[in-house]
Amino acid sequence: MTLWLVPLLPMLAGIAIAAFGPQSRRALAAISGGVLAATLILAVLAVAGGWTGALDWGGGIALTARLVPLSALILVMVPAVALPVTVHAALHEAQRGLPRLVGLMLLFTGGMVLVVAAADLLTLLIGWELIGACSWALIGHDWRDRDNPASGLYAFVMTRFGDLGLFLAAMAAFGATGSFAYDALGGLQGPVLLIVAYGVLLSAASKAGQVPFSPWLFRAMAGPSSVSALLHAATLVAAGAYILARLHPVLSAATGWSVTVLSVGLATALAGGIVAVLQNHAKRLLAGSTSAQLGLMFVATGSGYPGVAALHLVAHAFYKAPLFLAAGLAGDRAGTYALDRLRLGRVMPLVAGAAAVAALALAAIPPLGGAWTKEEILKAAEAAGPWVAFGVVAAGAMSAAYATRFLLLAFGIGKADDESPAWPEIVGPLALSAVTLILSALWLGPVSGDLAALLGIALPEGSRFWLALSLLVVALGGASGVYLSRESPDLGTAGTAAAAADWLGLPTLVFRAVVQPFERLATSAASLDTRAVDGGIRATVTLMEWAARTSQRFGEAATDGLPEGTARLTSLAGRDLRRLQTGMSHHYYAYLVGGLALIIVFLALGA
Amino acid sequence: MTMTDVAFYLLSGFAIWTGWRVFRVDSMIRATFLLLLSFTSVGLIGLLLSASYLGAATIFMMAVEMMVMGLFMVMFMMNPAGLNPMMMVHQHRLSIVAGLLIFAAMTGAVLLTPLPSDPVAADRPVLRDLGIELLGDSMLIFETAGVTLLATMLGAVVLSSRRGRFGPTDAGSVPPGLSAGGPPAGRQPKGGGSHGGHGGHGGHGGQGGKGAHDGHGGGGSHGGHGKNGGDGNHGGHGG
Amino acid sequence: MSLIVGLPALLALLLIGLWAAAALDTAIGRLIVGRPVGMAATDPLRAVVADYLRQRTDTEAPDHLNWLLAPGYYFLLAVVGLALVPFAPDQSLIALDTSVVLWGAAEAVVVVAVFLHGWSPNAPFPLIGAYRYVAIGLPVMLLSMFVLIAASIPAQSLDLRAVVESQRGLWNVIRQPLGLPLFLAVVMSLTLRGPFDYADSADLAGGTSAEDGGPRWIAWQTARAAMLVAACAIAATAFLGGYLGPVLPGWLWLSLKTLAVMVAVVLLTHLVPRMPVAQMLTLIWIVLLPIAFLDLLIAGLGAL
Amino acid sequence: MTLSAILIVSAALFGIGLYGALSQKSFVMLMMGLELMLNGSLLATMGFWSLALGGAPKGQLLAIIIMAVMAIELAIGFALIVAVYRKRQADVTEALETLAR
Repeated sequence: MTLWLVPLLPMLAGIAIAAFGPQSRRALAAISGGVLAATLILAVLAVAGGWTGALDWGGGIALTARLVPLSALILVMVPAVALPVTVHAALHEAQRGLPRLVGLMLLFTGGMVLVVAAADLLTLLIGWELIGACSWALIGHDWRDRDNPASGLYAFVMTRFGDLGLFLAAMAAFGATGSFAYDALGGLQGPVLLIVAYGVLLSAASKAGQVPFSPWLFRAMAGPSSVSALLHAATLVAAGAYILARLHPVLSAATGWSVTVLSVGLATALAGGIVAVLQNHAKRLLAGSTSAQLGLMFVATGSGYPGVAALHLVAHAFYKAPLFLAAGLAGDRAGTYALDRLRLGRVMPLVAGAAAVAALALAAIPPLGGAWTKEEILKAAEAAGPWVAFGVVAAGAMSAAYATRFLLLAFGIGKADDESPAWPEIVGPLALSAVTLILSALWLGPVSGDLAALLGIALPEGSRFWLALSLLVVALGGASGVYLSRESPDLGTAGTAAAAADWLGLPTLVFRAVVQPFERLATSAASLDTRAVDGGIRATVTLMEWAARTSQRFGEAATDGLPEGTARLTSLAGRDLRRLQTGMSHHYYAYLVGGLALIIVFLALGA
Repeated sequence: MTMTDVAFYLLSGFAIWTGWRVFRVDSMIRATFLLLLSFTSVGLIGLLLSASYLGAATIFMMAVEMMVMGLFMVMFMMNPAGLNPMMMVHQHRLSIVAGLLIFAAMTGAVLLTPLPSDPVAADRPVLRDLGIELLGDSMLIFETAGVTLLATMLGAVVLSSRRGRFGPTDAGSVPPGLSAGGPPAGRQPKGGGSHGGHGGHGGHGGQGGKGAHDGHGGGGSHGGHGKNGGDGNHGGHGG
Repeated sequence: MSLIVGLPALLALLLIGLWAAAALDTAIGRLIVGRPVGMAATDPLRAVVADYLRQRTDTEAPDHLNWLLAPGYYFLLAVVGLALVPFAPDQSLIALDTSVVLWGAAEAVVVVAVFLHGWSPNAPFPLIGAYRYVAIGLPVMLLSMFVLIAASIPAQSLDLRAVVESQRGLWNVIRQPLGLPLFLAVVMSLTLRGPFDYADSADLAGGTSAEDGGPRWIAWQTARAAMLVAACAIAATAFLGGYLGPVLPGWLWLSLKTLAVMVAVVLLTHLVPRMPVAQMLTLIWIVLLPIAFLDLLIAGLGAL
Repeated sequence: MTLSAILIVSAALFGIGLYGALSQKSFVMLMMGLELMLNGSLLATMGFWSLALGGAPKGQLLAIIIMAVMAIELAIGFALIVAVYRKRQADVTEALETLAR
């Protein structure tokens, strides 16, 4: 069997559903759930059977798909996360355009699967472009609100800019090796390797919402919360972290690449933490946390442990998705995402429970799986250097703080409501939280050891000091989160905090540094066009008009008179000549004789 | 000055005189036979010039042709008998000048050109030469002439047949008016009338006062029976 | 043979021939209708005298010249025809190597002469006769052309002298059996006789000669008889070996043969009825002309 | 009998023919003019053949062709006259002025 089946099944099903899907929620849920379940089974089978795929495009270009242990892990994770999220979307999201939403989510998942399964840069690019386009369509799903398409466009342009890096990398690699295959990248050296490595990094950072591309994640919140869940947990954002981990073996040889990855990741982790702590918008808080967690994964990759990053990616997927779904449920119920106005613990206790599990995992509270992977990252950072480890510890403290704050503010004890969400709406979060709970097994030494062995992952060694310090700091962070939620629930609604909550002014910076200069350049170019280029044309027009007027005044007589006079002469001659045309054969005969005589005279004179 | 010369000058003078008389007599039949006389003279000159076959053939052919022409004269033309003086000419002065000019120019050319002299040898087998030539070197030309004559026969029959592709060819025919564009003068043919009878219609009404004339003689066996043959088997005669 | 000797001899012979023709015509005509032959040899002469004394008629505005000259043309053509006939080896009055063609020309002019004779009186019957004759005479001439060309093929010459010489072994009448009968038809047409008399027939009250009276009548009938002599002499020359024959002199042989042909023609004149013009035209074009082609074909094959 | 004399006679015949062809109203008379012109050229051809070319056979051939042309001219001419007469009942050239339109 070919590996192409795994991405193609959700893709084709998604297109079919988007085009011809039923309006009924249950039917949609059943169909999409079935498709994704089948995809999951296929993925498992593919991993177990070691399927590959190859397609000869011609001209030396071939599309290939092959799995390594790391990608196998992600390959299983993606449909596993997408299944409950998509079913939840079918059961919960607004009825209008639901088949399109569900279909696009399937397509989105298929694209991500393709990215994961890809074994060459071209296939990767195809999947990459597909998920980019799907994210645009999904963020702008509710296009009747004019802000949503704009947000989708913002996100699209931002990630698209990053895509340039991938294109650059692919072209450079192809130019240098004549092949797009990952395997061929190993032989790269010198500037080409630099171009490829940093191109991929640029692309990954933009997709993963790393500094300075982070703001697009906030704008991406315009989409439905299911989309956010899918986008943050399993697909688009995850793709950035995944591709770095996947290509780490070949790219880490590039000068300064690991350090750069590490730096970007650490900066994002810290900045994202601050932003999330100060954020008052439930989904944006989660978005900031996503940036921060992805930053931690970058740190792990930069430290030389891509396997750890992948494990954290999986754990993150399973707890971030229910958090988004819960936030969505809460926001839809409350009509707002302002944290200081939610407190829905009593309204939806089961959701609150699921969110609690996921939030604790986010906060890295043992014994949850998220905590284990985070500690592994700490160990990796420790290997990179104490300052890095310290940064990771600080980031951990902040994640504990914003996770606690989110949980308490969103699902704290508030007013009761007689109506709880229906079961179908909470199945998704519950299932995902359950998986998070199961991941707790990672704390068991044999389990994690076996998993690492299975995946061929080298687990870093760490000291107990840092572990203890980390746990202590996490506790402190949790405490500060409790404090903040009690004392100042409206943190981030006004003042400096609010300003800082918007990515520490990064969007403004982007606006000032990029957008405005561009606009100014465009404006001045336009005015230059108007004045200089257009001026020449206007002058030509004026000159021509003057020439036309002049020629009309003076040239008329000459240009018109000449043909008219000729015509008059010709018609006069014609009238005279017509008189020869009598119709009388004897006249014609006489003309003939005359002509013949002329010819003979001519010939006689000539001879 | 031999007898041959005398005969030549006599025949030449006769040929020119009869040729001139062709256009000066009132009767068209006379004109026709004057033309025949002119041809005959030329044929006899040909005999004098030792063109024995050509001379005889000229007389032969022209007799037949002029006979046919005479028939047409009587069929179609006014004043066949020459009972009335007749002068049906146009651009007369121009024609005279043209004829004289041509004659003068050609005579001048003849007189001014040094003509070669290579008379045919008395013992030359001219008739045999002609036969060999016609069926030898120039056979293609000769046969082409034959085919052309055949096509002429067919064309003449088709053109002169009253049965056209779209009914009788004289359907809707209208005699010309007395003045240009005027009302038709004379009898109009009856539709599908008896075959072969052009005869008996009462003249053309004057033709601009160029003299009265009697009706055209009847009994037109139309087409050229003698020369071009072909349609002889429906020889409508009678009149 | 010089002109001075030849022409009188020719005219003398023609006179005898004329008398013979008239006498034959009278005698055979009487024989056929069952009347006694009587003085058939002298009756024609008496008729001439009687006609000469008869009242002369005239028509309104005739073409006097042509009316007068038409019998002359006819007679002249007969003389030309007779002059072409060789009386002995290489002895003919007009020594022309294309005498066959010239005879054809004479035949063609005969049509013109007869037409002029009918046209010039400016009277209806003669004109109708002239028209009818032209319609018949022209196609009959085609017959004559083919038949005479066929006769000249064995001689490989258009000269009647050579034609005679070519019959030393075998007469053309045997060699080309179709030739003589067809030529007899031509002779009858040329002399306005019997089945081919569309010019002077009784149904038009005499046709072209309806208005002839007195001397004109005599002249015309004389010309007809002369043409009969000439045409029969040509027939005898072309098909019966002309002057060829044992014992007797050549001119006598020729005269005898001419007489024989004349008898045949006069018999046919009185025995074969005349058809309507349309039927005759059909006969000529559809039957006789193809037979003439056949004759030509036979001659050609024989020459090969 | 010199070639010049023959040619002058033929020129005279030709000139008379041209006069007739140009001046005659009647179709048949017009054709007589044409025939007379051809007559002149026939005479000239025979004269050249006999007195200037030493009896070259091609000269006789040309004369034969001229005769064929005469015959064709006559046959087609009369056929046209018949056709025109049927349509127009006209026997003079003036009756045909359709060419003016």
